[in-house]
Amino acid sequence: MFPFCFEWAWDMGHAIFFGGFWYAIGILGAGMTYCFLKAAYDTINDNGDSHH
Amino acid sequence: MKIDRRSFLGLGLGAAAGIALSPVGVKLTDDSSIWTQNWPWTPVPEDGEITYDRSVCSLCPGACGISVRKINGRPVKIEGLDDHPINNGGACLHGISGLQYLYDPARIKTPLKKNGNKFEKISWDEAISLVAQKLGEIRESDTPESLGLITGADNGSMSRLFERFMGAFGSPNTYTMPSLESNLALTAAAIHSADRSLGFDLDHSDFILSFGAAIIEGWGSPVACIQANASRRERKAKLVQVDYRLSNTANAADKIIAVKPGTEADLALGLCAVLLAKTQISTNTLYGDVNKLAFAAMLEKEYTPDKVEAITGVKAADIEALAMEFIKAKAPVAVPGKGRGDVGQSLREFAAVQALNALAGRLNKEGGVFVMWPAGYLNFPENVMDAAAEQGAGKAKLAGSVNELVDKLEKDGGLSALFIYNANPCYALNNPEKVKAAMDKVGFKVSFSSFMDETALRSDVILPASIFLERLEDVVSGAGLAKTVVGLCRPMVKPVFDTKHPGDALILLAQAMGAGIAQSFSWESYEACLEEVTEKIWDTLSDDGYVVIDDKPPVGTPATDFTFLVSAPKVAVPMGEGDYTLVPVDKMRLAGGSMTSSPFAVKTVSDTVLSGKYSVVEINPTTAGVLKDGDIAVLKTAMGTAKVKIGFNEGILPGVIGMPRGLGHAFNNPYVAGKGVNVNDLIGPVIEPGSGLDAAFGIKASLSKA
Amino acid sequence: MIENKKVHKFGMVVDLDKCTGCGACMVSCMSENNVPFKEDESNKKDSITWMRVYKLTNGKSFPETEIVYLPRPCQHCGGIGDHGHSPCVSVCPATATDYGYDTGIVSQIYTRCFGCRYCMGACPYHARYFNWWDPKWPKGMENYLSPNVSPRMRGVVEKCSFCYHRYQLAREQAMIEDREIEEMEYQTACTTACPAGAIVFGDLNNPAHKVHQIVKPDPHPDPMNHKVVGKSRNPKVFRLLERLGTNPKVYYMSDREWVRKAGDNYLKGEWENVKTHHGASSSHG
Amino acid sequence: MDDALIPEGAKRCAFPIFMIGIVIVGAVLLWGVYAMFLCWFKGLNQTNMNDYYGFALWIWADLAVIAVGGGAFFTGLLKYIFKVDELKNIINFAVIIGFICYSSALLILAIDIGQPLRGWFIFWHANVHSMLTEVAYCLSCYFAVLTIEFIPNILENRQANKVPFFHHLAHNMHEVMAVFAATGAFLSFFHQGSLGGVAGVMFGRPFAYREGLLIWPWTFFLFTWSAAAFGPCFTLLVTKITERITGKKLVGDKTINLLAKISGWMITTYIIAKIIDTIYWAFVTAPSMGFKLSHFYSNNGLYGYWMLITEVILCGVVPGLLLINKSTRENPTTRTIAIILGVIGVCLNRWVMVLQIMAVPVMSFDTWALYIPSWQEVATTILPVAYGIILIAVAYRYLPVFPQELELNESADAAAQNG
Repeated sequence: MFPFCFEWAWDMGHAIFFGGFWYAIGILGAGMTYCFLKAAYDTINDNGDSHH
Repeated sequence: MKIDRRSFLGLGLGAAAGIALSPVGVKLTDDSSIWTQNWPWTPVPEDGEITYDRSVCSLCPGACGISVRKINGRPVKIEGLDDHPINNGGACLHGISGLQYLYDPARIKTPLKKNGNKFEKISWDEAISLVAQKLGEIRESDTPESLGLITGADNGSMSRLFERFMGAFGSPNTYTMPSLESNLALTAAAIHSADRSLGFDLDHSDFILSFGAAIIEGWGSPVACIQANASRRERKAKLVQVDYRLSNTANAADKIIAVKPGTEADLALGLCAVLLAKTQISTNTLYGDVNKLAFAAMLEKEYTPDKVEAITGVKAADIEALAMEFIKAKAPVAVPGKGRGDVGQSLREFAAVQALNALAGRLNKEGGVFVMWPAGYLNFPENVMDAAAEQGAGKAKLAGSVNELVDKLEKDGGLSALFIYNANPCYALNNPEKVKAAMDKVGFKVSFSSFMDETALRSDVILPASIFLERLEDVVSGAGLAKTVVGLCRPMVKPVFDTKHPGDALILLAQAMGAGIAQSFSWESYEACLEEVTEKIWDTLSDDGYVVIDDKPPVGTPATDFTFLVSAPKVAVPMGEGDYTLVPVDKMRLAGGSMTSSPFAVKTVSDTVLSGKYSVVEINPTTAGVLKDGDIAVLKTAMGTAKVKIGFNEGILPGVIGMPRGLGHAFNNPYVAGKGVNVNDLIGPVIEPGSGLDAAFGIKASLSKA
Repeated sequence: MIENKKVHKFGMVVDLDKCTGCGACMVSCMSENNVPFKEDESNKKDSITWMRVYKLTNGKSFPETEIVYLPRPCQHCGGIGDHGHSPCVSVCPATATDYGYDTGIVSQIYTRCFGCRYCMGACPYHARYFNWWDPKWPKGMENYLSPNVSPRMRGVVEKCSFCYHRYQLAREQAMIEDREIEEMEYQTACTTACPAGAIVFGDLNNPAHKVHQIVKPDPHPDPMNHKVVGKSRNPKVFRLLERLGTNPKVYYMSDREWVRKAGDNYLKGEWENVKTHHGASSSHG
Repeated sequence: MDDALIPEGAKRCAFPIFMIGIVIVGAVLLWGVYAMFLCWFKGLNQTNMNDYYGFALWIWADLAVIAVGGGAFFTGLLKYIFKVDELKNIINFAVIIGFICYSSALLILAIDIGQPLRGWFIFWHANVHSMLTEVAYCLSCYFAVLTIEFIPNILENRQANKVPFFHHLAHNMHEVMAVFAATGAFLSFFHQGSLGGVAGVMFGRPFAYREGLLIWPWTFFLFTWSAAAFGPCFTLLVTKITERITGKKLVGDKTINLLAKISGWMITTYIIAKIIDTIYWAFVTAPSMGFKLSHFYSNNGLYGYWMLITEVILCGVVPGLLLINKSTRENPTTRTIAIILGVIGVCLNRWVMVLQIMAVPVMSFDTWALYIPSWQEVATTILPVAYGIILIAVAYRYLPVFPQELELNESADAAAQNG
């Protein structure tokens, strides 16, 4: 749920709950984005064998 | 551009991002949200202006005022009518679910003609001329008396109209189904005078002694009775219930007198004997009584407390105490009629209870029993009787009651045609198989039913009737009420199917018959007829929706004739063999008699009454033997066997099996029919000498594990 | 604006000594609220009856046996401390059931419910029903359906709403006429149908209303159990499972002690204390 | 036939034999899928649930698979956060088991709800006070974490790994796995707890209700703790079964014993807490609502005291003690008995916390409600098992799931050759 939904209330419950939720989503999203971008970068520069 | 790995990857990622950002997702989500919230197969009732219309419910003899809520003229809810003299805003579950009857799956949608084993649709013109032709043949063969009529109620303009038809046709063979109303009329006729009825002023009584009457389970006018019971505490009125099981009424009572089933009359006579022996009232205050001395002698000899104890199982001391409590109350009243007081009643029992009222000086007293005059608001013009009619109507009736008629028909026949209106004898009478066999002996049966019930299924022609919500009719109270109120039932909706008011159908038929019959039915419609015959009260009736004819005790004390009680031999003990006595049990949530329950009513029925396809029978655990609660058992009587479910009930006398009435219908309504067993299938009629009533309150039965 | 400024707390008291178990309330409710029916309704565990009449017995044998019929609509719980967190509302994941702080009524939004049935598990009164089947009316019978209550679909939970639509209609009328709702203007379908007059409905916050006068709700938390608010100061009046702190707005009344005792669970010896406490609390306010 | 896909050096059964197995299990799977579609298209009338049993077999299965799937988050937590490096030998498999458990849980939920197409309302119209909302959020997020943890293993397939992008992606995901694992542990902690909270907050149901800390009833913590404790038991059990079926040693004893030891201590500490909770509930919480313990465990055909004793003593205390004791832990027979008892124990706990709650009457005039699931419910509950078997079979055949496989079986092969 987003703050612009009518059920939204600016209270502790919503702040903690959705804070945690969006935080988790954010980390997962950012982490995966990083991995994809880094993988794409590594592929393009083809220095991927370095870790072997 | 060369598609290499890099650009392919880019394209893929780009497409994914593009779809994610495009409105497609949001749109699909939104659509699925809307679609999943409004399934196309979930009905959306049409909205509109709310209005309320007043009418009267005629499902049972209660004659309650109803208020019908409509949306744009479409009825959506039935409620009790506020300030109505009978039900004062209250309603019962059957009345409230009245709208379900409009669209009942078993409703007969057009006139039908039996062809072999099947019904085929015909037009009203065809139907009327078919019946007119058959009846014409009967009259031509000079046996007009061989037309019979079985009706449900015998008051109001519709029953008068049917009787009028029979008169003009030339047959005396009119029979009514047993009802509390008819039993009370018989009682009045037996011990007071003919053409009277009895009304019990429960509202003003301070001591109600009920002989098994299910006062809060459908006896009389149900809502009025429930209200009278509800006000008892404020009025400090006592209720003593004579019963063999803990019915709801017994449970609501201040005291229960446990009695062996079928001995209620003896208890009433025992109480009379105590009153005679211990008080001076009978010899001093009663006047104009016939055969009082013989009655007193009989009581003295046969109904001493000790003897009554031996018969009823009620302790002699309790009998004496009860009698004294009764007589010392300010406004006591004794109420007859086990259960709803319709089927399986004995006139001896009704009369004994009424004798108790008479001895206690409770006739025509406030809070007592009223010996009432007929409503007398109907003025029909003289019937035009032609020669054939005169001749036929002068003949003797085939039988004294509908039960005797069934007997007679089954054995020797005797009717060539039969009208059935407002009755379902093939279900409601004891031993329906015999009734069906009797029906088969009648050549031509015409049903005026609204529903394809057990009896309609056996008819040759059906002239389908509009139900109470579709028709105009005067509905007069009765059924043990101590007041006479005529209500006007008004069409709340146009007939849903190709049905007619049975009055209109009868008028059409009479006119098609020609001769004197047509002259007797010269109205252009039932509406015109009703307006004419209720002329005195029509204006008030149509303006207010009801007319209170009388609600005060009748003046004077009527004479009491004890001849019937002195001569009435006792009914034989229940027939057959078995360790148990099977008795039918009336339940408020199950309609009895000719009325069928609605889907809503059946839905409310407890699982201790109906469980899946099984009727649940009440039995005291102490006499259940090896049977356990919830077992499926075979219940066997001299009349038949049935599989039932055992329901332990501490509240029933040991040795008695209570079986709900109103189940076991067999017709095409999956919500109501095919559930449980019709208790009448298991009980054989026992015709009471002197009254012709089927007095079989029960039957010997045996139980074994299935 | 034309808001009704008063905060209502609609509630009900059922006189169990008057109830005859006739079933009129059940049918009136079904017909008022478009409750469906199916061919076999004898399994009461899947039969939708917003108002259900329970049959209780005192467990003694004939002729000491006594029966009492106990009509059970949704209890419209206020939850612990009467703060509006009723057992069902607090657990619904999709806000499909909600507590009306202005009425005390627990609502149910059928089109939002997705059928997880957590609320049914949380409700100790079995007042909540699931549509295991798609409701089907025999041909033509949909014609009697009322537009004031939407017919439900398969897969959602439904329950008694204290005939909320009747409140809405009454409120609209009162708003137009710029006045408060009269006591008799808003009555539930079961109340109006009861032929025995066993049900009294009204605003528990309004001392002029009959329900308030019978119940005399204690506005303070019960000193013996702080979860409980609104305990009746009438010693004959009790609530179902009051000790749990669900704080229902449906009260029951009986002269008979065994009936009052059946309303809740008591350990050995506890009832004797509670019984006297009941009387004592009437001096409380 | 499919040699190119099989990890280098690994020995796998012949493809036709593999396919026969898959087809047999697949038939069971299809039976479940059929039942699933029945439930979706005809509605939940296909089940034997009713208004008393709003929660039944499925919700038990849901809670049970999530509990036993707890091995994934707990092993991940130990491996990536507490750096217990030894567990690298079993982490892949733990993740796969977790992935199966959680995907199954989501599938069951999708069948269980009355209006599956509205399922997303839980996110859109969320009620933050509901434990179930928390469950749904954390469950779906954690499933995403498990997917993320599973992906590198998939990409390590011999063919997939040849694609440079996949190769790099797997590598990079390994690099940041600790972040994902930490998030996963956080999410897991909450949804395992919330599942316990689901029961514990029902203050209308004295059998379920527990007091607690702030908004969290004790069952919140007990559920998290029990999932962490018994989850590894399930991982070990599935490993054992896989080893039995493949006839190979797949995880080294050192790893097994380490995980068993950790699980043993977790179980022991959990069961102490559980016993304290039970005593407090039985002697304080329930009596305050008017209930004696005997009310919950008598007058019915199934839920007797035996249930409580089996759960706590036989399937709690006993496996705990067996696993913390070095000799019984390192004895394969007693270890296996302990992990089987442990898995039964946690499943029984979830059963009690779902079905017994529904069965116990609360109103004094109500009766015990017992229920027997319909075949559709049974089939849809077995469906995830079949699906799990297939996924494990495929993963084992084509992915380098067990890092020690070659090493452990080389010597065996050599020994066989020498012998």
